[in-house]
Amino acid sequence: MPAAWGRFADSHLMYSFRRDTVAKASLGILLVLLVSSFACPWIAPTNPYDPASLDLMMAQTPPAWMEGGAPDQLPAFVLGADDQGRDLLSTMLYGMRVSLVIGLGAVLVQAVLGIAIGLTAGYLGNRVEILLMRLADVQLSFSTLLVAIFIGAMFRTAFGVASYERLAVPILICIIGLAEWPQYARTVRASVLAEKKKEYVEAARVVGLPTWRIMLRHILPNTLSPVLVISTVQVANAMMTEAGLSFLGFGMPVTQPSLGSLINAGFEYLLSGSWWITIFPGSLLVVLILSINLLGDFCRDVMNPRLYKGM
Amino acid sequence: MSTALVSIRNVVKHFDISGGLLEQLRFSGGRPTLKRTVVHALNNVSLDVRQGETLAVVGESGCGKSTLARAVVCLHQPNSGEIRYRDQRIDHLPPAKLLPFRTRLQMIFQDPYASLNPRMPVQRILEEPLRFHHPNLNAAQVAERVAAVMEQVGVRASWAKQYPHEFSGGQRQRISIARALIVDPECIVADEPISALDVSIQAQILNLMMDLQESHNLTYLFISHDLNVVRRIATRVAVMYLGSLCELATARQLFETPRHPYTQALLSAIPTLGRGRRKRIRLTGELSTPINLPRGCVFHPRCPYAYEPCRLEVPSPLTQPDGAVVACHALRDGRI
Amino acid sequence: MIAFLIRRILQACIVMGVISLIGFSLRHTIGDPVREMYGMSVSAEVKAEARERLGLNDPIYIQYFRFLKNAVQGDLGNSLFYQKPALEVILSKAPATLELVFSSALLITVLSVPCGIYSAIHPRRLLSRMILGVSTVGVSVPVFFTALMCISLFSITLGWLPSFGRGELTPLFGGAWETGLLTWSGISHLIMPSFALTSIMLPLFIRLVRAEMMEVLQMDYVKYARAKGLSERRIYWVHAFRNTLLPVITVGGVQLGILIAFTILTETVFNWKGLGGMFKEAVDRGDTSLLVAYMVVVGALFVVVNTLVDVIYGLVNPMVRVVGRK
Amino acid sequence: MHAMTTPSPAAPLLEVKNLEVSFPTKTKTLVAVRDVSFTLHRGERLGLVGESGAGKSITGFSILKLISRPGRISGGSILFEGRDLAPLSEQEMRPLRGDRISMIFQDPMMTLNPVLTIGTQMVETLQAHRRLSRREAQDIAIETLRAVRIPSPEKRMAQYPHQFSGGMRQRIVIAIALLTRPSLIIADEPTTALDVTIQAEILDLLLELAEHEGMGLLLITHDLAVVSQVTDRVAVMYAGRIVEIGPTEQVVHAPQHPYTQGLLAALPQTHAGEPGTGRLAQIHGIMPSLYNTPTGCAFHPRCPVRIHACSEDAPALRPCGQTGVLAACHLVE
Amino acid sequence: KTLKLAMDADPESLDPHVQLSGGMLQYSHMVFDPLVRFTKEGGFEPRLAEKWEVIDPLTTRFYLRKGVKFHSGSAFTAKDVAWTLDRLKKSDDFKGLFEPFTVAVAVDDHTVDLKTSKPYALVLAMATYLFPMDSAYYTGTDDQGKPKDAIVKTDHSFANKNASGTGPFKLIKREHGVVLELDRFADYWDKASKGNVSKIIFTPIPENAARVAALLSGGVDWIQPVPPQDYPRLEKEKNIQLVTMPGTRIITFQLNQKRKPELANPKVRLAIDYAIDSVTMVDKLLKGAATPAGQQGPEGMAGFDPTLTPRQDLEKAKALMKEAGYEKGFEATMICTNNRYVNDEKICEATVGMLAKIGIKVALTTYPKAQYWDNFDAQIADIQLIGWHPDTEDSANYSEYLLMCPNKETGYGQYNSGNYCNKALDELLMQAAVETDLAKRSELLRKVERIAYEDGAYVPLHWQNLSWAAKKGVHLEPIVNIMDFPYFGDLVID
Ligand SMILES: Nc1ncnc2c1ncn2[C@@H]1O[C@H](COP(=O)(O)OP(=O)(O)OP(=O)(O)O)[C@@H](O)[C@H]1O
Ligand SMILES: Nc1ncnc2c1ncn2[C@@H]1O[C@H](COP(=O)(O)OP(=O)(O)OP(=O)(O)O)[C@@H](O)[C@H]1O
Ligand SMILES: [Mg+2]
Ligand SMILES: [Mg+2]
Repeated sequence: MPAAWGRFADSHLMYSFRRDTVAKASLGILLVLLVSSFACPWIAPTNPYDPASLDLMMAQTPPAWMEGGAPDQLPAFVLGADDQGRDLLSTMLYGMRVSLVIGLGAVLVQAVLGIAIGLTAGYLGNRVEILLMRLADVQLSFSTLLVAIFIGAMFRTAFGVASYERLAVPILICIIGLAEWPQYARTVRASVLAEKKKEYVEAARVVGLPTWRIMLRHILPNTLSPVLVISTVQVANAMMTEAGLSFLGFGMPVTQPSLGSLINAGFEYLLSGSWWITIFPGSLLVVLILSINLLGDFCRDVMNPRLYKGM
Repeated sequence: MSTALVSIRNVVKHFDISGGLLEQLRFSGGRPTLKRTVVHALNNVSLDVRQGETLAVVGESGCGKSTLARAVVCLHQPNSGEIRYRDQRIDHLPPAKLLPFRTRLQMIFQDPYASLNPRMPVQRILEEPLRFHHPNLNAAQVAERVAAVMEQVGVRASWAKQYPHEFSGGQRQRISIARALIVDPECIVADEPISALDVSIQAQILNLMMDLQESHNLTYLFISHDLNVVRRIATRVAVMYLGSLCELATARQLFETPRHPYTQALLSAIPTLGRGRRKRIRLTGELSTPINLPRGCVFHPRCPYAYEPCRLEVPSPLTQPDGAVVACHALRDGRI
Repeated sequence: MIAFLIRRILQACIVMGVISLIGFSLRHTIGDPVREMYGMSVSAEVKAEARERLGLNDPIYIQYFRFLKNAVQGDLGNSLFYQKPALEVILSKAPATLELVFSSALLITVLSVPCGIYSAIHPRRLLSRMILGVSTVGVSVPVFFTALMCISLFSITLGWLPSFGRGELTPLFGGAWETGLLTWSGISHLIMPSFALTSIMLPLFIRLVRAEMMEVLQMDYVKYARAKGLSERRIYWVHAFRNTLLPVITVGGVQLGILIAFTILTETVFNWKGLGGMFKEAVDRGDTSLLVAYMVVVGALFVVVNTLVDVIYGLVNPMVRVVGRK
Repeated sequence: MHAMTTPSPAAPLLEVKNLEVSFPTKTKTLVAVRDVSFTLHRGERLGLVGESGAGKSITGFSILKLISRPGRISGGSILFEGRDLAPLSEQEMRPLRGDRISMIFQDPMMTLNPVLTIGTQMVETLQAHRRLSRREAQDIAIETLRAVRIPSPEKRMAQYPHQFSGGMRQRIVIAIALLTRPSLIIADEPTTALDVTIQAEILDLLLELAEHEGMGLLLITHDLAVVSQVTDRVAVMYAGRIVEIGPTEQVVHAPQHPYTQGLLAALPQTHAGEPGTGRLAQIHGIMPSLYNTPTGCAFHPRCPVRIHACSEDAPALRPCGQTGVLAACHLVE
Repeated sequence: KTLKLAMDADPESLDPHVQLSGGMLQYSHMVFDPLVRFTKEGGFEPRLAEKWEVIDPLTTRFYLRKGVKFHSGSAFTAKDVAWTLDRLKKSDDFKGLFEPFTVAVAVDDHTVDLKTSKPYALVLAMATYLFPMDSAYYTGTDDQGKPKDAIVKTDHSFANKNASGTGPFKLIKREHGVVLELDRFADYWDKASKGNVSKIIFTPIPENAARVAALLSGGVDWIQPVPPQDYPRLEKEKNIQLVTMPGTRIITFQLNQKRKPELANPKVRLAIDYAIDSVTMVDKLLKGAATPAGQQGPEGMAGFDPTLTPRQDLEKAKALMKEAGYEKGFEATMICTNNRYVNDEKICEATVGMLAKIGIKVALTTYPKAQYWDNFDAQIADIQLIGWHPDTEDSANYSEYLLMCPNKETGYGQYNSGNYCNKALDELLMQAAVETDLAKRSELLRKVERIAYEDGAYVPLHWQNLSWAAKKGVHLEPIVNIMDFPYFGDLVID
């Protein structure tokens, strides 16, 4: 392991990373955000997902330093409260956790599906390939939102109301995962097609290795770097999609707002002066996505500038 | 020929590159037709590789050398014809039945940069075939064997943890050879193993291959386009043109008295050191592609001796009195 | 060429068939149109009767075959709310969306090509870094956020641009196409929506153009062009750019389809009366026939766009010449 | 153009002096070409041979100042028709490129722009250097195509590179090089990507045209046999330096430097006698990477006859007797 | 003067009988005229009927205005009224409302008798829904050979595309969902009206923020409804006037006693009512854009009981829970719409919080309205949100749909997903239905409200306010009313 680490530390990626301030800064910010979001039960002043903690009387309390703020209750309400009287800071932290879990989870689902399909299509070729790639085309021509609406409605019916709240996160993960796998499938297929031509694959076949083993052990590891690169973008996309779904009323349950739904909920207050309800979570989401995107751009620039989704 | 290790009999290999049904759709004269685009990579090739020899296959780019090599190691299934290994037909065997032959027939590839999996350290690259074919070996035995083979090909055993990109082209080619050797094969198909290397390295690899042939009693099917190399290493030489066999003879016969017009042209074109060159045979006429094969003899559009039968009829390989096999109408009819 | 088109049409049919099948089998999950068609206090029987009349009670496959039969005759069903054929509704809304999408596509092209090329030629300059940085920020802000911020700034605070609708329209082709592109009012209405829509795709394209351009600039033929003593202008714009275009076109085709999908959010915020807004409305009302028709039409549009892309690709790339992209 | 000195007939066409090309990279500066000097006279054909990575192409490109970033000419001078090109700017180089000096690249598949017709690619070259109408330029192009034996050139002008075979493409590249009647052609491995039969044709053509037009030819290749057939003089490069330079005949038949000797010995055709017998003579080891060239003579770790001095200081090119050959080896007298 | 108008939706059709909805009625008041209409105060104002009298318990006679012209040019007569009633009784949406009516008899050209099958208290109220249509114009077949008077919801029909009424505005252009353009009708009979709007351009803008932005940026002159969260902003704006008015739409939760045994216990239901603080909710979530409710009908409606005030007492709620034996609380499910009522989702969210305080853990799911009602009918959750606006503008209507024992045959209790069933309450309502003495009737309805209140039959939350906002200079105030049918014919713009 140390050897592998050493190799990694010596790699081109790490070298470029050390010289790139933007990448370092984004990674730093991202790490801070990640840690604070996953540590939210310990660091957040309140638990906003506990309905009993809602206090409507505190609704729309401005940030502590503003007139009308609640400096006496610090650390709660530092950044004010949302329309339901939840401490905004805590809600943002919890919301960011939900957003991140959805983003990462959805990407995992996408990646697994997309890689499996892309790998099969690319390696087996012929009919299988045509079929699978047509499927991806069809899927691409729907928008994610459309797919999400369909699947979301189906899930809700299938699981009933009682468990929906509990299952909302996994369901959204599935929805976004199912809606965006073609990006992966296409990318993986493209690199499988490139790898397949290389002679080490033929060498493996000459050894007599079975197809699945060649696919998984030889080709797959060599297609992972593009997967890694698009994954960053896809995480950001998945979080945006979740925000978009919330905007249309298909997102997380209101009692467990994600960053996206928090923004949407606050939007209506933007014109009325309670700007903090949307601007704080909005900025947090932008910063989060931006840092992921910047890291993704960095990886892409270093590893393979020609990787673009859908290629 | 009882000594034949690998017999290639009337092998035909076509690649259909026309794609899906929809892509084949054409309109001719207003009616929809399905048109297939077929690459005729091998047309009726017959060869025997004899035990212990080095059979070289030469020819220009795209003439089907690699396809032949791949057909022999069952990477391609021929459209017709058969491949036999020690008189056992292997070309249509299912993968499981083929396994025993995989250890006897191995292959070395052209591109030293693409033929090693960049994500595996040398150790794993070499272990994998061994463990796969001999699952009952224990770790120590495997390690020992790997070390031994690395030694044989001249790669330091201490480099086993390195990844391929840390090696030079020549060293990678050695590792490639080691991977083929590790299952202890009888016959190695080498597809242009040295054409990507520098002259000084070429010599090293060629020498290594010759050494190994002696020590392991290997048989080589050696694919190359470099006639100078072939002249050095080959026992017998087969010359191919556009998927067809033109001439098959011992190296000496071939280089001293080339009989097929194409062989003659090829030999005259080899650059030699120094000004004094033999007279070049100028080939004229359009190059054909394996997609639109000319009728009759595939070489006739460029052949200086072409006459009527060449345009109509595919020449069949005829064994000459001295054992060489030549497929040429003009030669058969005594015109050359 | 004919064969190519027929191939594409067949392909479109398959795609649309699959889409309609999926849409159809899922449509009951979207909602019940009858609910929205009647007042709350209308009795349950009346509604049940209406469902029966509309054939909503038949098994899905019967409904689907009915749909297919009609679809073959060019009838994608009636929009329950617009009280006319769904196709007609879509055709009447399509110009708005197409104008929006194409003006965004134009904007994307006009902006991404010079930006991408500039940052490819001078990767280290400050301006290139700024272009990339700003575009990454752009893609990190949700569309609806961008859109509302724009409205709040340019319409409400500054009062420069109108916040909703398409403005004054001029009928073209005997009224079949109402365009907003011919009047200042129409164009001023178009500015913000197309900007919002552009903001999501532009960064991708800038990076795409840049990466491809950088790749092409490494190619031998660019070096060769230099060796021939050609001017920089000719090298960049004729030799490098033409080759950059190929992958950009390929990706662009797919992305254009995605752009159509993104109109849902943009049109909603700007009350732009096009397909996206219509889609959202149809979802709200459970207008299932319209939804299925929408999906079929968008699927067809996707195929059409891709076909066009292939044709253009063929024009740019002599090696293809309409045999299909690989 | 105004700055062009009238070429005095005595001055050599090209005189490269102590050329050094370096690539500043992340950790350190890589010197790809070091202290390279040679001259090329009008109508003379000079070969530049060596292994992959020896710096042949870099030397060739630096004459046109076409070294890709971050590489740059970090020393020495390149006198072309008496004028030093090294300090010239891009702007000043452009009139020379493709006009006075033409270049032929290695891979004809990659050199021609796939999306432009060959007509366009020829006409643009002419128009970049001559005030010509399209028509006139086309006529010249067609003539030149005919000269390189492309059948029915009028029709071919409208075709795209992929519609030609490899050999034809290389002829077109040669035709483009000849369009402006340059006084120097740099051919970087013009035949490596081609089949032997085609290679022979292309070499014949190149030789014939160069002789006919009286142009200087710098032929870069790794194939000694090719060099020996085409060139008057040859320079052998190893790890960024010229280790031996002299009349081809001499170098091929009586190599002075141990590297040249080893290289020649390693050629399969050298002992043309008995086929299928015996091992080839081989040079052990590989050429060092330019990141860590050994001290002293770069060849010394592989050299069979090295002496102590070899690892200490780098030998300069020294004449070997009256043969006209210069070799950089401590052992050469 | 031109009025640029934006609402959340445009009328579903141009045929006033196609659908019974607020939008359609608003439209009807622009292009058509009713026989009588409500005044701001809740009284009746003559329109096409100049006066009326009750001839016998089953007959009311209307004397029609003379010299009234339809937009098509034909004269308005009693025949049109009879024809319209006939048509109403064929309309799926209206036939329920007009059930009590049997026929309209044209006595002469300008006199018409409306007959009911039993004595009916709401004849005049129903007359506000009677917008006489141009019988001549709508008779015959159109160019597709279809009868012009057909009422078609989902397909082409003449009446869906064309309109001829007697109203102040004449249809110029309509693009469904995009724009509706109306011009002042030159021959409008009401010369007394000060209305000076010569043209209305009506754009539907469904998105709240977009609608407000359109007003703020000057793109439109009038918007309705106004989202409560933007009240402060609009009030601050000097050039804009905001008018709100208590509405008649009650928002309630129904507690399903069949699904959830705990909810069958009146103590639990009352505890829930006590726990939900609708006053704070209205204050914070709706910015006061609603009136907290303790009963179904708002003040001004028959049966209003001022003593039934909203209940809020957390301690009491806890005590009740304890009494009922649920000190530890229980789990329950809840569904809500998320785009049907003003801030519906937020209200439910807040409710979840409030119920958590008495130990009831609520799992909340929200649906867009298109998917909601099926789930509502299927009673998939224990607590379900419903808002109700009586089409008859009469308070008995609330109970008939929301509180009476569900009965498939009669259709009573159609939206009673709480399955509250109280025979006594049903009995009172049946009596009220045939009681024509308004005072007595009001007393009966008051009793109904009290029973429901004491039983905790449902949880009343609030009546949604109606809201309109317009530019200064548009005299908004005089023409708006609690039914939300602004009388644009009378609108004056400076
Ligand atoms: N998998 C394949 N699909 C389609 N065509 C193929 C395939 N493999 C080879 N071909 C075609 O078959 C012909 C023979 O190819 P092959 O690789 O055998 O030639 P070769 O003699 O090895 O050439 P080279 O010297 O360039 O390696 C070529 O025209 C090639 O394009
Ligand atoms: N852009 C570059 N950046 C860094 N190093 C470079 C670059 N281009 C060339 N080099 C280095 O310069 C050295 C000489 O390269 P050059 O291309 O001249 O070799 P060559 O002799 O032409 O080899 P070949 O026969 O492979 O073409 C190589 O070792 C290479 O690593
Ligand atoms: Mg090959
Ligand atoms: Mg080179």
